[in-house]
Amino acid sequence: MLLTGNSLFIVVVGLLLTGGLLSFFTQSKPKLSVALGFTFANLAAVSGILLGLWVLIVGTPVDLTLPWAIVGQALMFSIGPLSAFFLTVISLLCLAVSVFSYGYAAEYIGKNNVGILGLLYNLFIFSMLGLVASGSALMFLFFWELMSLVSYLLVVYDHRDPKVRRAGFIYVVMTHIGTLFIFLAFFLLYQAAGDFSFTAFATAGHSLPGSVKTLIFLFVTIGFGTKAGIVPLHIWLPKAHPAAPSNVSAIMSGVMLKTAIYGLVKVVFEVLGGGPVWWGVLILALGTVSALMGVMYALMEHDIKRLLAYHSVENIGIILMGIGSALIFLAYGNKTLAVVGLTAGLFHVLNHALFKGLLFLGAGSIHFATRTRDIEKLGGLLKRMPWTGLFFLIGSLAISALPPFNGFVSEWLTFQSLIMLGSGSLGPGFVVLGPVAGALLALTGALAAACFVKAFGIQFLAMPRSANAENAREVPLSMRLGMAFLAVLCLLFGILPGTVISLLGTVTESLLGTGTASVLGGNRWLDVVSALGPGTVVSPLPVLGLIALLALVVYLFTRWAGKGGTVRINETWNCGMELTPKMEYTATSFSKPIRMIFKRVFLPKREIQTDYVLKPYFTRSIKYKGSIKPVFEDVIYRPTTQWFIKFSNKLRGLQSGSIHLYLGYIFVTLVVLLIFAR
Amino acid sequence: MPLLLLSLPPVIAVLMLIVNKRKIVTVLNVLGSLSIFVTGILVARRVFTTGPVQEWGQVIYIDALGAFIIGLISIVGLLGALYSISYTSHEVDSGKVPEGRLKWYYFWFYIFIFTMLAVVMANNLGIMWVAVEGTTLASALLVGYYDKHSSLEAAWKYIIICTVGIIFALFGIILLYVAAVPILGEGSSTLDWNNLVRVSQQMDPKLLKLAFIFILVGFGTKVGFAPMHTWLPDAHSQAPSPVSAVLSGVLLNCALYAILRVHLVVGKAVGSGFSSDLLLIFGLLSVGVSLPFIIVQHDLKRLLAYSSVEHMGIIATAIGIGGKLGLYGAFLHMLNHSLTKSTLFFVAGNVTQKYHTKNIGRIKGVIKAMPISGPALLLGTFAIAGVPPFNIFISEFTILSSGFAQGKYLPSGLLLVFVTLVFAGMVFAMSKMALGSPPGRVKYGEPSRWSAVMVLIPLVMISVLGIYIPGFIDNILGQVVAVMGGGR
Amino acid sequence: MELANLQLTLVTLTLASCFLIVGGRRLDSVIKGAATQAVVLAVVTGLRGYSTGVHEMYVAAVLTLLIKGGAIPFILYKVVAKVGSERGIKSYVSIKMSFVICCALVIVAFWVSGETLGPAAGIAGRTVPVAIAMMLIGLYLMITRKLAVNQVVGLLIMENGIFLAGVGTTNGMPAVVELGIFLDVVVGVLIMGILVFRINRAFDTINTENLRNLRG
Amino acid sequence: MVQALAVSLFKVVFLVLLAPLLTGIIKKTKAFFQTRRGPSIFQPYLDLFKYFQKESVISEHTSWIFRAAPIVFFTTMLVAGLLIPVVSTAGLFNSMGDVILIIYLFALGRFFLTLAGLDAGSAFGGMASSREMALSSVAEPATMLPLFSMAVIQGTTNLGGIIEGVIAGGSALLTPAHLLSFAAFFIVAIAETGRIPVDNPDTHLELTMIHEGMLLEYSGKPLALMTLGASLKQLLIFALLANVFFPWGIALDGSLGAIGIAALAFVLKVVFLGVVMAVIETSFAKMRLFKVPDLLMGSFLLGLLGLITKFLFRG
Repeated sequence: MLLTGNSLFIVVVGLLLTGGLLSFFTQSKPKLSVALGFTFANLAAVSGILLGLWVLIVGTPVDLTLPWAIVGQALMFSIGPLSAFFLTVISLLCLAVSVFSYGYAAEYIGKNNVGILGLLYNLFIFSMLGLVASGSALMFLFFWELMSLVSYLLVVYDHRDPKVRRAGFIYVVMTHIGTLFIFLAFFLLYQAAGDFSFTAFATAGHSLPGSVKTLIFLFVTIGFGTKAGIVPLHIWLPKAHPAAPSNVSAIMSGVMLKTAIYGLVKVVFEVLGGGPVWWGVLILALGTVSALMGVMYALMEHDIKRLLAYHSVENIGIILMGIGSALIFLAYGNKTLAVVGLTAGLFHVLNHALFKGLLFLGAGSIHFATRTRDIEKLGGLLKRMPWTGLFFLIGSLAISALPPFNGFVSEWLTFQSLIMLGSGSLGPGFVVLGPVAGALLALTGALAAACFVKAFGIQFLAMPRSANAENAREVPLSMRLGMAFLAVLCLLFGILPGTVISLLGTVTESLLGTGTASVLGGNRWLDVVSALGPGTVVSPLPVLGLIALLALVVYLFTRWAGKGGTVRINETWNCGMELTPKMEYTATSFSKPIRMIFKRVFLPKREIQTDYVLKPYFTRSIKYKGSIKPVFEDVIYRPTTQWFIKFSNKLRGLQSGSIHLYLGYIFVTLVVLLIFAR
Repeated sequence: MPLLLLSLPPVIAVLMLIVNKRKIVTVLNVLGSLSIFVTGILVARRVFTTGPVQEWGQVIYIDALGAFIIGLISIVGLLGALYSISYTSHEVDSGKVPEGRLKWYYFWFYIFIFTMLAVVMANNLGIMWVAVEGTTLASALLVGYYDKHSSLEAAWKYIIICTVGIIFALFGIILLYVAAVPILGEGSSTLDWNNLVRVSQQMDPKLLKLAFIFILVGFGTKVGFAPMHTWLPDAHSQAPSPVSAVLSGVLLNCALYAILRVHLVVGKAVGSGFSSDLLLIFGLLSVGVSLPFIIVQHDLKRLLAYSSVEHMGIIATAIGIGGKLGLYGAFLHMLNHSLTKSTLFFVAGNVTQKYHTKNIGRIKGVIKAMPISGPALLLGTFAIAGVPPFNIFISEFTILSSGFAQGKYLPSGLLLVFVTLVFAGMVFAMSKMALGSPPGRVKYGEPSRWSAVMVLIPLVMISVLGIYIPGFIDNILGQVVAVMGGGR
Repeated sequence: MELANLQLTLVTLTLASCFLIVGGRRLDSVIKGAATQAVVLAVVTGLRGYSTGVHEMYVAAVLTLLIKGGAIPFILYKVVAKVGSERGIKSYVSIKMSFVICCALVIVAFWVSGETLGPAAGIAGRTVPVAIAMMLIGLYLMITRKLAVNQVVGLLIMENGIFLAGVGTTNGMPAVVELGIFLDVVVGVLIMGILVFRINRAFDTINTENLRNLRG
Repeated sequence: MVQALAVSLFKVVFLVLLAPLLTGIIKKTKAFFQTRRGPSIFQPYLDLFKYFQKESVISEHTSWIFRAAPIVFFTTMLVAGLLIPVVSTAGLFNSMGDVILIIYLFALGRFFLTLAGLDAGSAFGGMASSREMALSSVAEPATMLPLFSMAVIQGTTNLGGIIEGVIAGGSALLTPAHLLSFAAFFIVAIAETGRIPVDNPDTHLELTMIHEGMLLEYSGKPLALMTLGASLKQLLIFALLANVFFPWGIALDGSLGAIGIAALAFVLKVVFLGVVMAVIETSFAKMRLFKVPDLLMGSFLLGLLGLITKFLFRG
């Protein structure tokens, strides 16, 4: 074959590097730079999709070793099914985002150096693809760190804002601390394997003593958990994602976080081959907590990008719930059931990439059109930006896991695997644990829906709340195309989940030894089944068909029946007063009931300042200030850093400037050493 | 050839005093540094291709280890000398330093290079000691070059502390001599390293232990091992930036080289555990002590100086960890640190010349103000903090993997934690300077085109070395490791 | 035998001269003490040369006499004279206390080195502890004395200690090395002198306590 | 196939026709207990007919969401109705989805309903949407847990499967787990159908309303769809309550006689539930909004207790 996997991979990498460099060197002509940078990224993304699908369908891994070695370590890429799946996901999203970026980058022309943006953007994709394609831990860490570095630089791309700088700093430091744990895990594996290649790791990993395995497991959980943003390691996420340009946030949130999932799955399933039951329970618990906390904090946000970032925390939690239950089943040796959980998790990886990407692009479009990310200043955008509105709505429905969109299918599978925990006769505790986790997932889903009713409703419906929103215009075609692509995929994978699930078969086959045939119904393309019991099926496409058909019937019936049907446009009833945008319900007020219900979690604070003309009847002005307590920052992070800085400041006293003291140090050292040597 | 290498710097230094015009000084500097570079590389190449070189009787002895350091001196010396051109002329033009002092700058610079070369090439440990002391004396005046309060203070501390240290080292060498005399007899050849290392197993281990302690404390002061490192941030921050680069980049390595020479002798006699463990302890202590100073640092160049303490600590730890891979990593790290630190000191030079301050809090938006130094500052910081695609990542990775592979969890783990926290400190400070909007008083542009180019050269080198280690470097490091007893 | 005894006496005298320096209350007396020590050291060196028959030692003795006993004290006097005002020593620790501490240091030195060389080491066995003691005392002086010149003197004591070790334990260091060391000492003191001048010019004092601006 | 299709079509029509009646019966019962005469039980039909004759006034601020919402809301309820076994487990569409899909179809309808509430820009709609979303969110785990509990016992989330399992289980059914789950779901049903003490379906008083607030801007045919949809939803939730926990009488095949009996049984069960609901509505006062979550929490705890007893009694 002319186009082998190897050459395709080289093409992908080559395109990305060329695109980045071309974009960088044409920075004096911004338009050209943008065109070059994103065109190459697009081509690379297309090739990446081809490559990923090729491996997934043909099933033969792509192996590529670089012609030079570093420190005796062969530098190799190895794209197995798991890598291929993530590669496809990354490429898919990057394709949409790159199309979107043609128009979006125009926002930065004249303001910032778009050549740098093009360079970093391509490098970013390159680092992620390289990461999932890595065949050895050295390569993995190399690309992992490169990815962190590049994404940091992208986060601080708009660095004139001090908040952005701070966000970038917190991000890069937390990531780095997470990386520390990954290093530890890999070094422990290296000690056993004597080599850094993942194949050697897998050989050695399966036969490690339990305590070392557990240590490695905990290290990767913390390490990858930091990147994935599991609670309480998530605090960088809502700071960093909003700071980056929106196309980058889409990629960061949509796929960069997933590289952590990739690493976790790779190490826990492929290298360690699963472990004791409590591993799975831990992952499940972390997932549940992250999902809930993520969505709750998301509800309290009215910065659209921060809101979306918190939803990433939530969705990572959902992914982990699937993976956690798979781990539990694996621990009990039930691979058939484990497949369901793993499929659920991995499918959600894809789905989250699509709809979160879509939503971030939507947020980017809104910012592009209105210059604000504060949803309290928006409103009425659906009329002004109908396409963006439609796409955002689709994204909102998908992320709320509503049928017939893709989010529903993966969440359905997650529900199934959780219920199976209860009925799979895994021991009495799981009878309670499984359904309760399921119920909490339901709560998460419902809160997510509430959050997106807020996000969509406040931004797109009713009247604009500011002049910026009033004057918004629909975004350029390229941006709409990028969003449309993702929106279509959200629907497509929602109604034809079989396509994805059958592709995932190769992946589960390689990780668990069992394909996903059991998750596919009899009608291969129509159904998703769980291994739970007979008839536990969902068939999204027929459901959609039914909805469409009945909707048409209902529509026609309403048109036909009755005398009424004339429509008169009039003002909104407002107790007889003229309605102004100031009277509209705001995002803050929308989320207030939830804030009050969960006040133990949020610890809301409010200050009301009233300025009276005549106390206590006539007020001149009322100032309302509400906030919720950032618990994790206040309890964990701030005290730790403050202690550390205090400690460092104290230690600085050692270098007091006195030469006599310095000589004293030498004196003491010498005396101590002399005594030591005696 | 080695003799030529050794005689070139003093000749150039003296010539510097003779000429008077700035242009001629510059030309002489370029020619001189290039010739030293070429000769140095040729000497090193000869060693690597044909084995250890002895010349002038037994006075000069260069093996792979020495050749490696000679290579470092050549490269960093060249970079420093070339960067000095734009740096010093800017200082003269802006009236900070009278033009007459320029030739003294170069005089001491080349004397400094000479003393360092002498350290490496001397076979006789006594002569090596003299040369090490010579480096202190030569560079002390470079540290005090600005004749400001702070630079005088730094120079004074530098010379006093290092001299005190070095006296201990001398005592250690005498003890070594005492131990060697019963076997080798009296005479100057007794202190020749190649003789000592040959008979090391027959020497009195107790005496050797004592000797090593004195030498470790003595030369360790010069290396910047905590807690004897106190002179280092002062000196490095007060010296002119090119000199800081040479101080950090090679002088510390030269001092470490001196310790390693003795380490090799002592290690064979006492069993490698003793001296390796001491190196490990001092290495980790240095990394740990530098950490808080990096976290809460207000001075750009002091920050870099503490980072040097940290990196010398890493190298020492790596040697202490040992093993083929550990030693390989150690010397790779030596190379990487020299290049990266040079980049950063050059950047710091440019930045201070632009912003007229070293205070981190007063420097902002370098990326916007300086098209090359700005990104270089950011990238260099990540490089020095061990992030790919830069070279230090590779060497730190190698060192740590060696540590874990040998089951030395505690030191390796500690090292990893320290390095991670240092990363936070470095990035915090550097991003504060690099990002944001520059203050209005700062005009766009580099101090000069030349100074920008001089930042780019090492930056490119560290980037390339981060993804590709050429075969010859691999070969060189293999030979160095062999000298260090790590096997091939 | 008598020669050996004489040597031992002189070695002890070298150590004693340290206390002369520690006890000095004025800078010039401190410098005088240093010069005295150098003279004693020169005599020791000469005697060693005589007893071992190594003639290079005579050269060393002469050099010691000329440089450490003559040139360096002269430079230091000049510095003190130029710098002017501060003649009294300034110390963190009182002189009485210093005596006590230095005695303790001598004991430490003997304790630490006693076993290493063994009882059979003869004259070497006596000089090494003395050398270590001198190094410690010199360092102690540098730590406690505030004036720059006084610190240089502390440094000199340390160097003398080393020198004594070299002379006492071996039959003289190799000549090249010896010369190198002398050269270093001279250049070192010269450079320190230059720096003391500059410091005095810049700070109006040679009290190193004021050199505390570089910290953290 | 054809038979199954026929059963399903019959079911839809049956449900749509029955839904307003249930509402009417509840109103009438309430009136009885309040010693009023109250409207006829067929009043809801008349109301719907009336709405169909009126023109509809639409706010100038609204978007297409406002117009689409009634259709989406009503359609999702219809589809949910098709998926729920009401008279027979042999409906054509029963196997197209399970209980999770049904709950999420409700959620889809609610999503559009609440969006429509926000669309006109009035504060009433916004407030109602906000409350609806908050309460339904809290209700969600309480809804799911009893259903999951049943699913765990019967080993499937398919409603037909659960129902058949329960029938096959016979007398062994009355376990504490089952009853506790039923109790939990009953409380949820109160909240989901918008009844006192959670919501007051009869008021348009701004400060207390939830569901009605969202419909405030609707008139004419869209209002008819919304009202009918709400009635349908109420019926469906009763159907879940009746058929999942007490499925006796339901037809296990598509035969005409069985379906006839099943339809009768269903009507009886639902009317009984309606009367009980009416009794509850008249005997309680409406709760303060922020007390409702406590009620739902109680429901959740009941469900949890059910699970735990299942785990205890399993031996």
